[in-house]
Amino acid sequence: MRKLFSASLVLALIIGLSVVGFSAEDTISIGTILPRTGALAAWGQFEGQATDLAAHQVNEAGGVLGKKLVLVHRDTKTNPTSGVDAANKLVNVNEVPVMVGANSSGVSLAVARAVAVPNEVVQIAVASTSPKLTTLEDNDYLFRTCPSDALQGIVLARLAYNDEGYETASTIYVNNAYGQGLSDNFEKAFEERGGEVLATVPYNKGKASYDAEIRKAAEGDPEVLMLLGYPENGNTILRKAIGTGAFENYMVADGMAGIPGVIEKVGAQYLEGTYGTVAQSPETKSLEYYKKGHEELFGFPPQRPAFLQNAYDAVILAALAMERAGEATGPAVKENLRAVAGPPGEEIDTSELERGFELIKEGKEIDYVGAAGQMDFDENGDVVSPFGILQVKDGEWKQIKVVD
Amino acid sequence: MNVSGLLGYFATFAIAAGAYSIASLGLNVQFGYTGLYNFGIAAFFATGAYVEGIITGGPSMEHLGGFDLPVLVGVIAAMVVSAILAYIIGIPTLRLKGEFLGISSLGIAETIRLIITNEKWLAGGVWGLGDIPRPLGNLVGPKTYNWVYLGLVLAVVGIIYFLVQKIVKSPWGRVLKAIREDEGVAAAMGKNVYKYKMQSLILGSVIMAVGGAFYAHYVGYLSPESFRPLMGTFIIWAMLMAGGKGNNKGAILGAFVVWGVWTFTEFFVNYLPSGLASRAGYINAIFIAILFQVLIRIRPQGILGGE
Amino acid sequence: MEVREEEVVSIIGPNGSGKSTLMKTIFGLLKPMEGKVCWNEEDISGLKPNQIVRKQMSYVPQTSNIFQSLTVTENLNMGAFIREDDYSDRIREIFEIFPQLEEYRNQYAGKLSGGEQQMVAMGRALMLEPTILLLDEPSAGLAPNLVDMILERVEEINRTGVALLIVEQNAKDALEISDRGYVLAMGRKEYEDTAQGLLDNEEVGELYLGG
Amino acid sequence: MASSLKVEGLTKCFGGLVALDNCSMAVQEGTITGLIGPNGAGKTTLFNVITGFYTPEKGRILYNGEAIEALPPHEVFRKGIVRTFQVSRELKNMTVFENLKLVPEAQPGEAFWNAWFRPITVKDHEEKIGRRAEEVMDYIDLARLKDEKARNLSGGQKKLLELGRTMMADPELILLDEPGAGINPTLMKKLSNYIMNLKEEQGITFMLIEHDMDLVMKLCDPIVVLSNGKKLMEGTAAEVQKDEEVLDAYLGR
Amino acid sequence: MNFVVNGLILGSIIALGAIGLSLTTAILNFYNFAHGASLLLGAYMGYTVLSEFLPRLGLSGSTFPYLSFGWQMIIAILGSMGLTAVIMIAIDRFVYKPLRDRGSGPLILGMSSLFMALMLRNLVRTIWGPSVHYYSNEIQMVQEFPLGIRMTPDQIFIIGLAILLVILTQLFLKRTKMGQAMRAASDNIDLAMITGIDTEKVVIWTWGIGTALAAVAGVLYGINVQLRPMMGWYFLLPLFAAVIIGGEGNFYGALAGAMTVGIAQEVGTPLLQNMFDSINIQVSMTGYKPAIAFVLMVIVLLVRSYGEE
Repeated sequence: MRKLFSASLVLALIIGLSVVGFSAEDTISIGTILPRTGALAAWGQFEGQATDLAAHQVNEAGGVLGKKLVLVHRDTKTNPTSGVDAANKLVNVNEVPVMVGANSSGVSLAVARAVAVPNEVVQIAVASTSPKLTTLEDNDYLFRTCPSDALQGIVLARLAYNDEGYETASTIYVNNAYGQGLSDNFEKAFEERGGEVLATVPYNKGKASYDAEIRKAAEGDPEVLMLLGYPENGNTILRKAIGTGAFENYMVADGMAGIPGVIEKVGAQYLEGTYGTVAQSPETKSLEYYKKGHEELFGFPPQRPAFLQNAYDAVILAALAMERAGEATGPAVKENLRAVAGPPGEEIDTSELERGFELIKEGKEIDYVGAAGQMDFDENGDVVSPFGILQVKDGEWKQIKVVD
Repeated sequence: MNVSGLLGYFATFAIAAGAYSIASLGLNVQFGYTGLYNFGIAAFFATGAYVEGIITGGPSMEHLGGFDLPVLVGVIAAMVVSAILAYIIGIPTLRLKGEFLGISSLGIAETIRLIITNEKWLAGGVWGLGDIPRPLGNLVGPKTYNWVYLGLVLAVVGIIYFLVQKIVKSPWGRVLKAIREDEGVAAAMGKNVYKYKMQSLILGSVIMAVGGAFYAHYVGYLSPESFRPLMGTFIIWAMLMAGGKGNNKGAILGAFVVWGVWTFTEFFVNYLPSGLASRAGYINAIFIAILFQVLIRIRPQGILGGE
Repeated sequence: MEVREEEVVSIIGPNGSGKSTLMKTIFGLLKPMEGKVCWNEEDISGLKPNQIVRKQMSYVPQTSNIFQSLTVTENLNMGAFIREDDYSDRIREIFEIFPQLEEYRNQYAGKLSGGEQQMVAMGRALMLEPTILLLDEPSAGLAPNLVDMILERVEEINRTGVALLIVEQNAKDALEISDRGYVLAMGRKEYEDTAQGLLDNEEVGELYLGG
Repeated sequence: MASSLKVEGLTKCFGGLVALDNCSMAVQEGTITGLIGPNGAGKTTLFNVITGFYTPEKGRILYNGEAIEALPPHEVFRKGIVRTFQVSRELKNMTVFENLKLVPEAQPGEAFWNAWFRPITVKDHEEKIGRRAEEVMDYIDLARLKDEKARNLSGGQKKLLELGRTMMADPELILLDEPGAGINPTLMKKLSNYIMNLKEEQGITFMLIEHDMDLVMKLCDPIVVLSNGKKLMEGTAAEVQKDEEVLDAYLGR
Repeated sequence: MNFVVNGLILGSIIALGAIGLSLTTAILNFYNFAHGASLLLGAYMGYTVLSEFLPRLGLSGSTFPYLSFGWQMIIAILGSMGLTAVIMIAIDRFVYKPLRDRGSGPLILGMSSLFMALMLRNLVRTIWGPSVHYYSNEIQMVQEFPLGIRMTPDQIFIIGLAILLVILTQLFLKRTKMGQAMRAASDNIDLAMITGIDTEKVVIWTWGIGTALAAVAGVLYGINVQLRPMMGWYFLLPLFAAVIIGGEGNFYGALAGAMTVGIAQEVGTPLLQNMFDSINIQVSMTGYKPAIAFVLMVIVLLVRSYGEE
């Protein structure tokens, strides 16, 4: 055993020594734990860019506490085991006070319980919309910059029942925390309003066919099919569902709405008029500045309508909180996050970050208005965000309105 | 970066490697000593983790359990459930060619994953199972806690190593080895081959479940995602083959080495060109697969060699 | 030990004396530790079976010597696997030697009786028109009347100009159709004589039963 | 004398080949019954059927009046019937010592829990078995190879190890499949003495397949001749040697 | 009724894979756990031909009447068969053959192939990315046929092509010398060697045909549903179930097994659902479709294991 132990120790040292160059004295590190590979890789890589942009803009505005803000990226592989390990590396090796991520609720919860909370490191989830994050006993170390699914379910129900006048609906949802949560919340809200949900059908990723699911959802001829999933299988289900001709209307949630590939792959002609919801702010100044900055830094506009700016906001909020705390430690950031994120104080958007830092230095309060919304954290560390309603028009996702 | 930070990471690294090395020891009983092919380690690992989570977790309205019972009770329950599972899978396959156990165990792993994904009342389904306590967590502050838990895990690894070592060196283990070498001879020498294979399958699976149970406390939150074939089965095979099948020290060493390689290569993600960086996880898996192919070609006996 | 053109040579000897091993070694299934196998003065030891077949040698092993799940005709086709030319005449010739087989040409070989299977095996081996045919215990496990018939066929084959090397337990019958014979015991050649000479040799009988 | 092993109308086929054809024979208690016959006569098949490796299509096997044809190999062993294999099947990656210690029946240490909960009993028993194994190794001349892996033994040594295993077993009936093949004459002599001694002193019954007729003629009484899956005749060495039918079966006369 | 039709479609795809798996199992004497990866590679090779090679040659855009693709798809299928076969043969030469030559048992080879499957899957992810692809952006409308059958023209094409290939394969195995040699080798490889059959050549042919059929199965699945990196893995159990139910090395067995698995998966879930509903047990069966193949297989194994003693 002793031999084993020392062998492992040597191994650990090798690992450690290989991680050089991240913690020079004049920098402050923030970690990101985003899914670079695995099921949600399609989001993770773009969220990573959004955080890079945020760090870039913070540094242009003079940095945090007079130091350069540096991001350390780690891959969760969309998998809790790897996510926890990645977070452990960040917390122990890179000693970050704040982690931005993860994307999926499963990984976020595991990281919060196993790493962030016990190590007193602030974790700001960017796309974990499960209501479970609200109720987790987290000693207030877990925040998120995206709204809970509980809200989106209501928005979808309101859109379907009140605005479009559908009285019957069925859902097909991806069988994970995201899909099931949305479906449950939609069902509840839709029936409260007087509508009837005929069937709620879960689908598993990557099955040989989805005909059975579609057939089940079509029973009773619902007026609208709610497809609550991700493009990877959702596209296929949409195509199949359209092929059967069993449904007149389709609606999608933020897993698919606004994502360009969806229209391309399913076919614009079939989707014309389809609604989608997406957590989105009204056109804030921050959003414009973020889009502009994205074009400048990477040469192309943001690739997703949702969650990228949430990741972006998370980094900036962390930076502001550190500035206000005067030190880069987890407990200090936790104490100051709400203060910089919400009222009272002067509203600051990302184009005026420099001024924001100055105000903090002067001891004045600020209220950050992010690219993804107001970003006012409640007592659970959640934000309430408005939702954008999108519709496919002329083969493109068009935002038709924003609801609170 | 400083030494204490590195050591801090080392603690968490070693906890994960420790949990995996328990599973690797279990596989060693089945494959290393008896020659049984279990391609469904994830099933037993997941069973252990979930049962532990249900038994020791805080009360919950959303799924079965949250009985808030002591860790030991959870571990024992995990062992019992996985033993039953192993028994069920053993009945149709252990009298037949070895491949059938392999294929069937692969099937049971997928089925277990379907159950924990679909049955919300049982294990939270896709919501996962949260609120798994940290054993001995109230004794020390959070900063030193990892070391305490590491100690606990290593102690368990030690105990299991000792117990397994004891039993494979006993006449019982001798029968297993005889079965591994030549079933016909073992039968001709009066050994009930089916019974011993079943005992070995169950013992190994029970050990895997213990590994799963300690993994559950390590992550604190369980979701079906953790028990995909790569992280639940392949990696453990690679560990045993790297360390040396039929060698319990090898099983443990292999777990640390492979887990080390796995996490170590991840540090390089930041140096990769951004196009490839987003695919690094896949390249990592390819690397594990190639490592395995090279191992069975050039050093089938593993680092330490078998008995 | 040698076999000349167009002759029939039997190898007899008690169980375990190495007869089958010798066959397998000649045909490249086992590697000799020492010594050589020569064919037409060419060293063929170390060649693979499918190379040896090209030297116009054929071999009928003692057990599992037909493809059970193939029809009789397909078995014969397999025998001619390396032939590129049209071998339908040869199939007809084989059916002339083994008329029973023609009846069963589209039957699965595994469904035939033991004697018929043996014929299929020999027919298959003859498809290549070999100059030498190695037969390992062609009569093993067959009823006595079938044994006679099989050995008759062997003689007939020999008349078509094929040299034969037969390993046989059934020593008397085998020697009766042979030109010469060898007696093996404990892996060594003990006697070598003309067939008749061996048949008359008292000691050979003793060798079997240990005196 | 009570009939120890009785085979009645045994039939076993492999595909189109009939290996055993309505074969009946008996082995009397306390004899060394030799089993001879040409290749393919069904001798080894008979062993495999008796020891439970094959299930016969037809027929019964009675051991001390009890039907054993449906028992699996390990239960046949427990009835006191032990066998060796024609081609030695040593446990390659285990030492000679381990190969031998494996054999004895009802070892407390072979029960799953005992290694943990009754280590002293197990240890005592191991020592006992160990001593026995040392004796056997001395006898078969393998003592100096005690800790050698069985794969590294020579062909003859493997054969001896097979024999050694049966000595470890405390059997009533031993089935030896060509014990003499590949063993040098000195050992062969020792082997036959040993078989004689076992028979005389411990009353063990033997059944022996062998091609070395010297050995068979010297040891066996009676000798059973198998041909084409059937018993051809049974008699003493002298009777068998004189029998025309037997000579025919061998030489095809 | 429609469940049966869906089962037939799935069954045809499984059948093409299972025939190949059955052949390799019998001739190479090991269970190739990477056979699902042949489907996967086949599907992606077809995709590459269709969306990379052909457009570059300026050959794209046509569609057959009623179908969602044109003659390019035929080229893609042929290309995919060839490319996949070449890759798998190369893997056999460089990975499995050295193991075989060393005398490794079927279990070691099986394990090696299992890790090969892992590697190929991740290779596909690395090259083509993790997300889903389609051959065509057209959506096929379901047509009504007599007897209440509803299916798309593409699906008729799938069943038709599968039947055609099954017949061609059977003709190949029956009528050609190499086909007979393959059957001979799967019957008795030692005897095949003695007879002068170049068994290495047979092995190469076996890989070629087995994986080419699997490649087509992959493309057909891609036409019917989608292309994704996990598809090979999800087909593994149904493939094994089909081969085990049908008996290894048995052409018609594999066919029957595949149809059984395909139809059981499609018909079984609603059937069980009705059963559970009628006795008021609250279970949603749709999630358990993949488990049905597994359960069938275990039942067959159970029957066999009691036959063994």
